[in-house]
Amino acid sequence: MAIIIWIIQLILVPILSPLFLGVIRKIKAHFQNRVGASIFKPYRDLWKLFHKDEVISEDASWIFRFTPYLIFTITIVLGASIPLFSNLFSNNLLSDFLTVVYLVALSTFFLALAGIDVGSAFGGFGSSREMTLAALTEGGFIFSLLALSFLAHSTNLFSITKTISNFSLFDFMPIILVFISFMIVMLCETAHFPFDNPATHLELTMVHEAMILEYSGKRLALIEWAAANKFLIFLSLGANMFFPWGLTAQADIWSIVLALVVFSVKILILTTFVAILESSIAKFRFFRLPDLLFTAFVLSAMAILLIL
Amino acid sequence: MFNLISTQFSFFLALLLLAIGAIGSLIFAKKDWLANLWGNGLAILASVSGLVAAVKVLFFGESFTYVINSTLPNLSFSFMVDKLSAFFIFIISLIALLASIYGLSYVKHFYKKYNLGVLGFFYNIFLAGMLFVVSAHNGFFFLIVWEVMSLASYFLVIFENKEKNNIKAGSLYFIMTHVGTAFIMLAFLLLYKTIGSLDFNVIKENIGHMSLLSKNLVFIFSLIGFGIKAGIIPFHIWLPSAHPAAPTHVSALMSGVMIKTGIYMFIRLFVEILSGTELWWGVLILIIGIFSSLLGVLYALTEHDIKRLLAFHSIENIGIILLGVGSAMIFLSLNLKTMATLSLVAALFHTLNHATFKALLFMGAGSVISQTHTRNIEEYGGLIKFMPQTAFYFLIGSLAISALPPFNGFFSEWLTFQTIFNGIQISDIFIKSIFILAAGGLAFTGGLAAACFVKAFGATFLARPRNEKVLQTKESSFSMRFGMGVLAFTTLILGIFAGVVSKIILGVVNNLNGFQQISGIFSGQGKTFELSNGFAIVSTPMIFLILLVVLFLVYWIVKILTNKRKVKIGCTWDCGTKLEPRMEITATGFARSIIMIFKGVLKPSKKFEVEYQDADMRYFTKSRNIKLEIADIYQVYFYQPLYNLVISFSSYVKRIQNGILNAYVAYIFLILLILLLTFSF
Amino acid sequence: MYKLYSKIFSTPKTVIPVNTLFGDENVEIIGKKLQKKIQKLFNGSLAIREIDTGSTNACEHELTALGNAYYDIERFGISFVASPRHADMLMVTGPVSRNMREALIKTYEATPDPKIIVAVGDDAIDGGIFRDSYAVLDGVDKVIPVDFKIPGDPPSPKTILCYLLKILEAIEEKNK
Amino acid sequence: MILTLLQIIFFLEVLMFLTAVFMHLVHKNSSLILLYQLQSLIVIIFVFSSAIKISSILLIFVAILMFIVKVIIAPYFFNNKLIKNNQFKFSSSTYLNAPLTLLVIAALTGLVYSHYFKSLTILVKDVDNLFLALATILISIFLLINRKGVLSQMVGILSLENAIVSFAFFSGLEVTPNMQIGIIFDLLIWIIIVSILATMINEKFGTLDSTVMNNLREE
Repeated sequence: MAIIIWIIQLILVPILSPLFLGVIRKIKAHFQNRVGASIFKPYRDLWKLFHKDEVISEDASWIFRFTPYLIFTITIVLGASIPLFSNLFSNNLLSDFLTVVYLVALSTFFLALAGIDVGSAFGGFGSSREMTLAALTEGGFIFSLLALSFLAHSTNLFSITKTISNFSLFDFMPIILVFISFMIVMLCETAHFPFDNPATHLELTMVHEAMILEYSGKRLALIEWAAANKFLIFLSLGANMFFPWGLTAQADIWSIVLALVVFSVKILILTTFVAILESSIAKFRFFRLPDLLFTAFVLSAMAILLIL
Repeated sequence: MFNLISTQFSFFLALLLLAIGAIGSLIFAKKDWLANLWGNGLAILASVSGLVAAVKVLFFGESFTYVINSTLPNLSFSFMVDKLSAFFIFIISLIALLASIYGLSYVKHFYKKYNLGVLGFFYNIFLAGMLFVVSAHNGFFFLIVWEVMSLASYFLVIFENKEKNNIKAGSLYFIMTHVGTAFIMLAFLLLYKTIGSLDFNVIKENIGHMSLLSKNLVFIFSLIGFGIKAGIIPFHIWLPSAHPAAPTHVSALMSGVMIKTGIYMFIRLFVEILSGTELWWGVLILIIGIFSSLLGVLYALTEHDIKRLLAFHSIENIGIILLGVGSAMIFLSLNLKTMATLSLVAALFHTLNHATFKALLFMGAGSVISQTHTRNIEEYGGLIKFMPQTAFYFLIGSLAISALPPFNGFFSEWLTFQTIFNGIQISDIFIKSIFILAAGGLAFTGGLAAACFVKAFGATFLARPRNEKVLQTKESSFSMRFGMGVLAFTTLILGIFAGVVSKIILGVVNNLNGFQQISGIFSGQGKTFELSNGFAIVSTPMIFLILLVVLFLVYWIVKILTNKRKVKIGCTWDCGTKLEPRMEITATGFARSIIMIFKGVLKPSKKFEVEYQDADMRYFTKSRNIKLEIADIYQVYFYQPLYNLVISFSSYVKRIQNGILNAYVAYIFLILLILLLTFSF
Repeated sequence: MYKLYSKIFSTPKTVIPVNTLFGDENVEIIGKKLQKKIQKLFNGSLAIREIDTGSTNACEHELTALGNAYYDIERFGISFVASPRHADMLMVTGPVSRNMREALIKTYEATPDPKIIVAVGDDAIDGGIFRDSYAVLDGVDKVIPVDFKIPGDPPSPKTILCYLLKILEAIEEKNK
Repeated sequence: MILTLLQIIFFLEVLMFLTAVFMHLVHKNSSLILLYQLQSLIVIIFVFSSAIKISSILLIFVAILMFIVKVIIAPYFFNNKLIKNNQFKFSSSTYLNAPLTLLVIAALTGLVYSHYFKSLTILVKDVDNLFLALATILISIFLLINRKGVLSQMVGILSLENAIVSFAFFSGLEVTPNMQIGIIFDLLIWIIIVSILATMINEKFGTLDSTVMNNLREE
């Protein structure tokens, strides 16, 4: 039975992530009174991109060719090592929150290098902005997960979900602070409003998109898929770490199905929240973002002081 | 054969070989290649025997003490190589071995220009000095050897004396190290005055009846003295100018290993000898650590001279090591021995890691400079197509330094994070907030270091060459690549088998005199590394393995899925404009956004100069240039006023020299009378 | 914020062209057929990159109108993308002016195969009102191979939708 | 009235003290050298008496050697080498006029005899010899400060050396032969060098007055 859970855990993130991307676009379309593409369009996009040829610039080195595979692998590994629908494997070796943070940093590092590699002005700009934001979010990211690990006296994500799930509602106050700071960090890492507009065509405003302007064909598919995976990973981190009810401990069929349903409901709520946010506020000017990121850091630092 | 030769023999063999190497290279100074071969060859042999000695002490625990007492009253050439000094001997010999291999061919581009005998001589003396410094066990002998090391490194810094700013950097370095040595002397004299002997063991025994005031004074003096050598923030101004001036394999040694002697003495003196540490000592070192790491990485971001950038990163990593040492001292003063052991293990592990990846990065930078003959990152670009292997090793170095998973930087930063998390759980609110600041500092340092090395690697190796000099570059020679290859491999091995290495370092820490019976902090059965209080578990080999396996799988699945697809080589898409090299991102452009964010600290300044065709008609400009600068606040607010003070005081004192002979004799007479009077009371 | 939401939810969905209301069934039908076509050929997602080679911006207005709430080509799986690398179809507008010629060629080479080149508007087809002027190269086919043309100066969004369908049918015959 | 040995030594010590005082007052350099000869004679007698006391032949030989160097060679150098053939125009000008120098000398001796130095009494019982020797040391240093002429400063240093030997003798430090030989040898070299120095100064500056060298000071 555990093998089934293990397989589901491995493939859940790559399978579901394009779906939630489609859901976000659908909700945003409805906000713009448009019908919008079907929620399965991202799957078709990936399928089409996998069946297209590639044009790679002659200035690109092996890093440009190798990065999509590495980034996709990291998202798969991360997907398998964070609590999604069951916290059965508590001794998972990869689910220490610092490992998660630094694996995300590794994927950003290589994406930024690939952005610079082709030598276009937009790629360089995109990488510079991406690395600036990544550098500033790391403080908030580590501190928000650190606050939770102090609550649970362990840095293992699975055991955090276990301990927080049987918390009484009263000492939830610091967790709300941490949740706000984690939301800010999540929005920044997955390149959503107010940090970066994923659907922009104006190259000068792009942060994440600018780095992948040069990719085409199967490499572009991998990068798009990895971005979707990363979005789902952060959503599930946000959902399962702060509202950890509904994670099964048993290994029978029904409880798995139930857990999956609860998981997708929680993720849907978060995606609607992100979509609403994207349709209601404007993108911030680049030099106002550090203040937002420092507030995230200070919020979680205060939460730690409250918790300990 | 291995346990045939005793550690004592191999250690002194190393020193002997270095001495022979030094003298030999002077003798063969006439013929360049022979001097080079002799100097570096002997250094290689010496470091091999040094490695043997270190390994024997670390694994088989045969530490030895050896005393030759001399005629002078309290100078005794006493060596004591316990596990801590063996650990540092291991680092020194490892990096010296690879630096000498690298130096064999790097030095070729000095052939006609400079005297290689001198380089070989001072290089070997420098290595011998460092080996002595970590094994000396008598204050007086330590000072002599410390001086030898500083002087040798001074001469190495001003080796390329054709450029005048090397000389300037050398003199600044000379003054700063000797100010440091003065403070160290003060500390030792104070120790001698209260305890009566300069031998470290004697001092260690009866440190008890040292008054608190003198202990604090010793702490302050040695903090300043060794801090200058380690390059902590307020005293770091010599480091970014001195390290780049030296030839690369020497600057790799200097910033990889020499500043670690400061750390060695911090641990030896504060943790072991002055065993009753005060709380505020640890807090002070922690705060210095935070400032050094954050400001170090910020200044590194503003640099676009590749070796200065790496030198600033040494300051940053020293800051991280000091975080470990500072938290260890805080735990010691609250006598939480287990946490102190963990933080010391973190500090020592990061020392080892920093030595390896910093030397690797300097060697990479050196081979780039030896090909392009300039240190300015803006004039590189696209080097990965001309020097693929150097680029690959530099990439591994930058991954390791920005603490990214499969490499060794990650584990030591993970360990330092664990110690700071332990610190946060202390009840006292003041210390907890300091530790939270430290954790915040370390988190931001990690992020900014990654940004800085994307800039350094991207601007140097990727995209198109930004000037034609790059087109003639070719891959560096075999021994340079071999040196870098071995170092890159060690960073990977240290990263993967971090559990095993940390157990050895635990043995080193337990060997210190306050830590004999502490064990069970963490259990690392080779694969996983788990803190005994169950707080955190990580297994570095698993990360590497899983990443590799999944990467392989993904590659093959995608290959099968899309094998019918062709890959066409086109030119970079840039909205259809004609793309010249000037349009790609440069190092200054990359870091400009971060500099603007931290402009309060860095105080960037921008000056426009516009030159018009003719005076009255202001429309057509002939040339327009922008000067971007970073204000060096230390120079302006700390060193310049100090300098003016000293100058004004000395000009006041100068009036004594009025030229009259008799006046001088009168001064002597007065002093004699005063002395007679004072001592007759 | 509240006013924005109330305005969004109060405006009736009818703005979106329900076939019966305006009798634009051919738009809808064309839309449905188009969707099936795209479904089969590009598996439901067609990325268009629009290139303005000196056009009078009339065709651009029509193409942007395709994306608004009334026509909303998104629902049929068509989307405009930022870079030719991500595109399947290049829609070229405007009589190729002299200094846009090189940019057009570079964009053509930057688009990965299989790609479709569509000349939108009379200017793009044969230079339109600007034909034979010194600054203009009279039409896109003089510079890059054009697969399909959409006449009209400028063609209305509905005609563009209709022609897109014809284009995809033609491709279908070719593929069989 | 047989004078006991102690009284003779005390009398010689007073004589030495007086020579040091008169060095300040005398104007002609030749008399200055004469006073120096007298002083070194006294010191040789001291060394001779200690030689007899500890009856080491070597010390006697050293005393003779001292006699040769100090009483014969040194004055020979000064007299005919410097004064005669170079016709030095000696100026024995001093910074302080005679009464003031005497006042300073009195102050110095007063200082030595004041309570500050009573801790010296632990050294030896006949303390006044010791004080006198100390006073001669201070006075001969003062001679160096006071005199402008280079030659008189040289004699000042020689008398300082004599005073130190006498102080050592009186403070009970046994006068070991090899130390004395060392001193003598050093003195010999010193005299040769100083005389060469004096001649060079004379050629360069024309006079032996040390004030002329004030402008050597670099700005």
